Amino acid sequence: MSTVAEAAAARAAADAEKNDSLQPVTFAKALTTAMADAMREDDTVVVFGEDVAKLGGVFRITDGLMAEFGEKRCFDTPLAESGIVGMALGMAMNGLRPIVEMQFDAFAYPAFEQIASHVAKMHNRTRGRVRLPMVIRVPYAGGIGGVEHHCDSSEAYYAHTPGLKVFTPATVSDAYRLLREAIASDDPVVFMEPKKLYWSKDAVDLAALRAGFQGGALDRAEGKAVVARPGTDATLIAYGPAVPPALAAAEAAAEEGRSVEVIDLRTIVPFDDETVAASVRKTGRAVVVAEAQSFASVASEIVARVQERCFHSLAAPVRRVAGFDIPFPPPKLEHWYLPSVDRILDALDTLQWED
Amino acid sequence: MSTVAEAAAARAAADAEKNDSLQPVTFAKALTTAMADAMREDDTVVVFGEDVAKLGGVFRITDGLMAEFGEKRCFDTPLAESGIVGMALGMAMNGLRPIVEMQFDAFAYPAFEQIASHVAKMHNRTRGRVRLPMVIRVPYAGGIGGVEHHCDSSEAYYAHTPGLKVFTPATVSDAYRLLREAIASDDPVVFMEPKKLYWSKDAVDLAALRAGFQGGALDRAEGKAVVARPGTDATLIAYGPAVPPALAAAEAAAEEGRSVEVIDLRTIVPFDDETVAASVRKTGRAVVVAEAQSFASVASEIVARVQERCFHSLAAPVRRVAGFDIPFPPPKLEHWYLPSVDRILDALDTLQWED
Amino acid sequence: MTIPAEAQEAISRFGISIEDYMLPVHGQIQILSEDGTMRPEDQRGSSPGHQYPVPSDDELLEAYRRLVVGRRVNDQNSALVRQGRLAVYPSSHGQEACQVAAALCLREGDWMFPTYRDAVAVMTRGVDPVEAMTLFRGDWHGGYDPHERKVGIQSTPLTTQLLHAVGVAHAAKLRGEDTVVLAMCGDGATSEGDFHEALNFAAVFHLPVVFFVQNNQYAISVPLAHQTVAPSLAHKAVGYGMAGERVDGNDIVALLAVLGRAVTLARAGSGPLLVEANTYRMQAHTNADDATRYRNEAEVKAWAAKDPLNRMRSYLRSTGALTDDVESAFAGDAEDVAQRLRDGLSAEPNLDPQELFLHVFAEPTPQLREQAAFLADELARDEQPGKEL
Amino acid sequence: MTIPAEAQEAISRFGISIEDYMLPVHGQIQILSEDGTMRPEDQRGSSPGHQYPVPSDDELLEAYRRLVVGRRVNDQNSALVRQGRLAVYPSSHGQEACQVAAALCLREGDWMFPTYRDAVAVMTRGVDPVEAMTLFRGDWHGGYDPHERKVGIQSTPLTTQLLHAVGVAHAAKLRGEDTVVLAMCGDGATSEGDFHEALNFAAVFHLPVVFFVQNNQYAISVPLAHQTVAPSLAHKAVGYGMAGERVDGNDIVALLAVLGRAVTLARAGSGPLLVEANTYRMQAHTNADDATRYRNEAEVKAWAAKDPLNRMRSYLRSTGALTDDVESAFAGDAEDVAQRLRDGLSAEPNLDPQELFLHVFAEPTPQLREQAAFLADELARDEQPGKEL
Ligand SMILES: Cc1ncc(C[n+]2csc(CCOP(=O)(O)OP(=O)(O)O)c2C)c(N)n1
Ligand SMILES: Cc1ncc(C[n+]2csc(CCOP(=O)(O)OP(=O)(O)O)c2C)c(N)n1
Ligand SMILES: [Mg+2]
Ligand SMILES: [Mg+2]
Repeated sequence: MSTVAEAAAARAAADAEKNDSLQPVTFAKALTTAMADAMREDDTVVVFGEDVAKLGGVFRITDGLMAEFGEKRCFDTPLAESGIVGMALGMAMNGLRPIVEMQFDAFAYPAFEQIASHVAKMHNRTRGRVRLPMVIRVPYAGGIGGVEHHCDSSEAYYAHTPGLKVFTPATVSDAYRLLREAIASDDPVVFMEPKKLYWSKDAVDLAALRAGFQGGALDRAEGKAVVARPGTDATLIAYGPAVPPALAAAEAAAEEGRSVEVIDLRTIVPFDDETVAASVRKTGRAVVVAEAQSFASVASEIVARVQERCFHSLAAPVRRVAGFDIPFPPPKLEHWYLPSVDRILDALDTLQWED
Repeated sequence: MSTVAEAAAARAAADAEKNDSLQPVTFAKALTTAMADAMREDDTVVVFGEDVAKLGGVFRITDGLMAEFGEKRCFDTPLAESGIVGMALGMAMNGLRPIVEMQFDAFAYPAFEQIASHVAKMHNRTRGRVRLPMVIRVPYAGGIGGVEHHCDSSEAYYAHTPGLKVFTPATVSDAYRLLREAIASDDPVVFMEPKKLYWSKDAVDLAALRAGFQGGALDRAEGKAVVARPGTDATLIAYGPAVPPALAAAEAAAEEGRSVEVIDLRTIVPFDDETVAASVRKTGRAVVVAEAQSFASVASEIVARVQERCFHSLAAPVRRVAGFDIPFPPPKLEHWYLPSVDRILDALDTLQWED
Repeated sequence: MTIPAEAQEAISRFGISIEDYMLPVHGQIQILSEDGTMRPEDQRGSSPGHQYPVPSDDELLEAYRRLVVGRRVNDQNSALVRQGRLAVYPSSHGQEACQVAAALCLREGDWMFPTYRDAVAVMTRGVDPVEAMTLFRGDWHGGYDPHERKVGIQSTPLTTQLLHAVGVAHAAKLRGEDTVVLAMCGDGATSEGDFHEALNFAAVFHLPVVFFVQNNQYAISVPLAHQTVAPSLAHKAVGYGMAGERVDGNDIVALLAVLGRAVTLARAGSGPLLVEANTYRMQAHTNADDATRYRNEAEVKAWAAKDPLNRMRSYLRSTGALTDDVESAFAGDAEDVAQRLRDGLSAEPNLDPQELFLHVFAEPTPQLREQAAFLADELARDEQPGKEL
Repeated sequence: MTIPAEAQEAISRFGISIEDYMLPVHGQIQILSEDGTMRPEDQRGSSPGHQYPVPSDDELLEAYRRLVVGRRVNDQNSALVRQGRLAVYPSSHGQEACQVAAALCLREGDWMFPTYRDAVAVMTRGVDPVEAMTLFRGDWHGGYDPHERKVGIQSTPLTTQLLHAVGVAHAAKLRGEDTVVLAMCGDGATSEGDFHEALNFAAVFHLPVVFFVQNNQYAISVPLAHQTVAPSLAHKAVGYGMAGERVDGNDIVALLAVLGRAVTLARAGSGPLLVEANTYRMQAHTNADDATRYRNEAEVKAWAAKDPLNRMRSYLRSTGALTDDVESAFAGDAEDVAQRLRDGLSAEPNLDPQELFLHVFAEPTPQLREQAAFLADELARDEQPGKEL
């Protein structure tokens, strides 16, 4: 038995080595690798927060960093988010590039003053003399059956605060690319990680992506939305956790004969007006899909921008499929809240089609 | 000399008594009177915060309350905003109706977790068993030459948070009415006071307003926008500090022969869709005027709602005259930032007039 | 020394000087040794002048009954997680003595503000066990009416509830009521800014709040030594002009004595106190956690030897109060509660999506009514046969 | 006692036991009496074993010169407010000894994190006086480059800067530098949550930060007694496993001794320390405040008698170090700075609205470029003659 097992294992290992570049990678792993790669290349990058070192984070996104880089570069802090962010700011002022983890979305709120009054404004307050190359990682949004305070979509608080960049990947390769860009950025980045996507997988060649960074060969993703699925009849504008249902809805619509374009913003700040407006001018119809409660949200902003820029191309008002204006529901009720394929299709149906 | 002076003083005093109801009242005085009246009628109303008791608040809005109601009902706290709001929550749970003052807009941020995770959600979390009749007063916005962190327009943070009501008066009589309603509300209200209006005056009959409250004769202002100036050609939608420039712009536009309607929202949450949509359906053109930075703001929401509801009545895209997406400027540069009459007129000009 | 005169007065009535009252320089109070024997009065760790009245034998027997039920609740809930009946459960296995003492030290009119880990304390105070599980079952955020038993909603945002406790105490004090409020948190939670603000507000307003820190040595994976380098968490009281105390958190006798005294002092007008109980989180943080990543078996074993139930059982056996009959009666009580949990949590809850819009405000706003109607409409269409995609 | 071994080692090298080091049970250190005489060594308030080295006569003369300049800066700026040249000025009149000592206790490579009231400390550290006034003049939020003299931007959100100080110290420590960071705040600021988090982080990471609290008895209108009921603010150190010290904040000799020792200890690896200076805010909170609403003349007068300049002047006069010539030279230095302030703040600044968009990010985003263009366009139209309304 053991000989057979050993032979199989050896074969599997060889396969893995050969096809490493083609193995499915999780979103979580892409994030971990992005940090590890950045830490290898730049020893001013440090990682800290609650439970990030020994435990590797409650989502294991920082798993292995302490083991590889030591306790000086990946360490646990006392349980205090304002302390974590405020200390990171001081470190960023003094030559380091800190990456901090907020354990869950709503647990970043104790740090809100540090984020809004200092992290966002220090560069401006000092007339550009003090740069803050720091990343605040925020696992966010629902879809994982989490209890209250563990599923907030808090991106609007940050996007509304001038001086913060806000990135939110929706794919495994963007998880790697955007996090590398966030770490490399001289501006503070609030990095919003859709936690329901942590365990999503894709066949991504991390080595190639890494090489792209090292050679500077990759285009920047910051401020560049992508057309996640091309189409001609209507545009779905989504980001982060809303991208998968948008894509699924486009797929379902295609079965009905409707060609729907899906745009994944990737970064909310800066915003890619060009890609969004070009799509809507082409299709003449748009639905914004987002998970956050909708009042005064990023979705509101997108609607406002699109109608300001594409008014004369629009055949129908820009619609929103976004969260209700209620606190995020308890686990057993969240499916009624989350933007579903059906709800997106219903919204598409209201776009005053002439057919 | 002294006889002459005394006679004049006596005459002035008599006049004041006679015409008390017609004397110009400041916005500040209306707020103070609203709290005093509520405290007289309901001894569960208490007022506290930083410097509110002995000093009467840095803007003197709570002036005289400690003297009249004693140190148990109006008192100073240690310097800690999360403490103030968190303690108020506990008091509201236990039979009181606390009114707390945040000294300036940006100094409410340390209380953000208490506000977003508890004040906003307690009623919902407890399935309606715990009501929080509390008011968080926030002097906000610019126009007073304040230094950094003293002029933020923070209403979007609250309006985006489900479970909070957000009121913001723009006139002296609304200052009184809305604050009385906020205190009487069983829901938590974030009460945003445009500080540049504190010293504005109007001939308001506070006694009549008070009587209206006591007899329950007044219509509710909550959720009811007002047409601050009627018009037929275009609608300016404004709230709080943006109402005066909107009115001035409408006045200037009238001189050019353009009839501009001005809507003062009064409460952001709840929102008065009816009044706003009725106006825009009538005029076919709209500009939202707000002071806050514009990205993912209340202004964005208004644009989104208006185009969703009035799309087919619109002759032009809904425009925004709102803050730039920058930290609030230093005192000497704020006039370039604040929504000006000219900027509003320019925006009106872009509404694709056929003339 | 600026502790208010009335507080000094109240404290001195207990025969303690203010300096001695305030500085927790002594070690922890332990009354029942780990082997289940009562320590002689002069070997309980108290400083001269401090009196810790030991509860009566009847009270101790009842406390033990609660411990047995509490342990069963913990184990039953952990089992229900494994069976998929609860989404998550932060067990207080090993901390039952703290849980039970927290509930028993209060009067009916007093208030308790618990954390997510304090379900056993919540139930011991009389909240229906199934209602207490609503949060972890995922049916709603909270299941019980806080006003009914005067128990705040179990808080997950750490430390925030301490301020609510302070506010409840403040309102009661302004009305002249003699309510005492027990405000609970963990060792990790003491690092949050709200801890500082709550203790300071309670001290400055001189409120009857007993802050009860269950130091179970870990905040998820982070051991106490990474949380603070203070000599003890009780020492944190000093900076607020407050008394701090340490107690063996696995000794229900000491807990009842120390918390009881703290509540009595607070009710008498001493102002707030801080009590740190040294205990241990025997299981992982929650079922989602893997404790082997950050602590070793030897440590867990060492604490198992200090188990709060065993110790108390030995003692009550030795006094003869705990007979086989009594013991099986207690086991029966525990099984009844476990059965109630199993039954209650196995029944499918009746969840109505319209409730999502009902409690956001006292009355739904027009916007919420619109959104509620939208969802109702969507669901109605879903139910129609032949509905097109 | 869990203070890290290396810290214990560092502290013991100063001949102090850890217990004695940590508990600030003694009163405040005062070296120069209010009448300007040096106190005998055994009457300075220090506990046995603690050594507070007194600066040399030359150093004291230089410190006095800085006091004279600092007082002049305060009075000049208050005058400039009245003349409309500054929008607001929170004067440190009466606190100049704290201001000067804060700057003088640091080396060039060290950092200082000041509040809005610490302009004199900022200037004493070498920042250009006119640049230091940018915030209060309203030209921009900050006027100097924090990296140049290693002085953080003057902070108005209370207490937040303490965490930045901790971060700067942490980064330096990770690199193995021997930087010390002085983190400044007021008595009121000690109540904020960030105070707690900053002290705890500094203690847990064992960082070379000296927290320097200027207890000027008021937070705007709120007296210390409403801020805390702790025996002293220095007692707050205990809860973090940190040493706390009290010093007469109007005694520049004691301040230099206590802060100097604290900086030396921190540099040697003791971990952080907390120093509370007792002083008084002689003027209103700012020009916008009316202090007569909340405090009486008698209190102010009593503190005037403890003025830090008079006391030092008497002493230096008595030793003969301060001759008429030296005194007039110092007055000349002060007048030079005042002149510089008057000149610099009278010149109209050259403000460019386009700068509003320049520093939000390292590079303006497309959105900001669009908004900048909008404003440029608006201004260009304004300037066009005949522009229609
Ligand atoms: C403000 C906040 N930050 C982070 C978390 C995530 N979190 C949940 S429990 C926990 C550890 C708490 O440790 P402790 O206070 O010792 O309580 P214990 O779990 O040991 O009972 C953390 C970090 C949270 N719930 N709230
Ligand atoms: C977070 C925050 N809350 C409130 C304020 C408003 N405020 C400015 S100064 C001040 C009093 C500060 O007192 P203290 O810390 O003693 O410093 P001092 O002014 O006496 O130097 C207050 C309440 C603020 N600046 N920041
Ligand atoms: Mg713990
Ligand atoms: Mg002060």
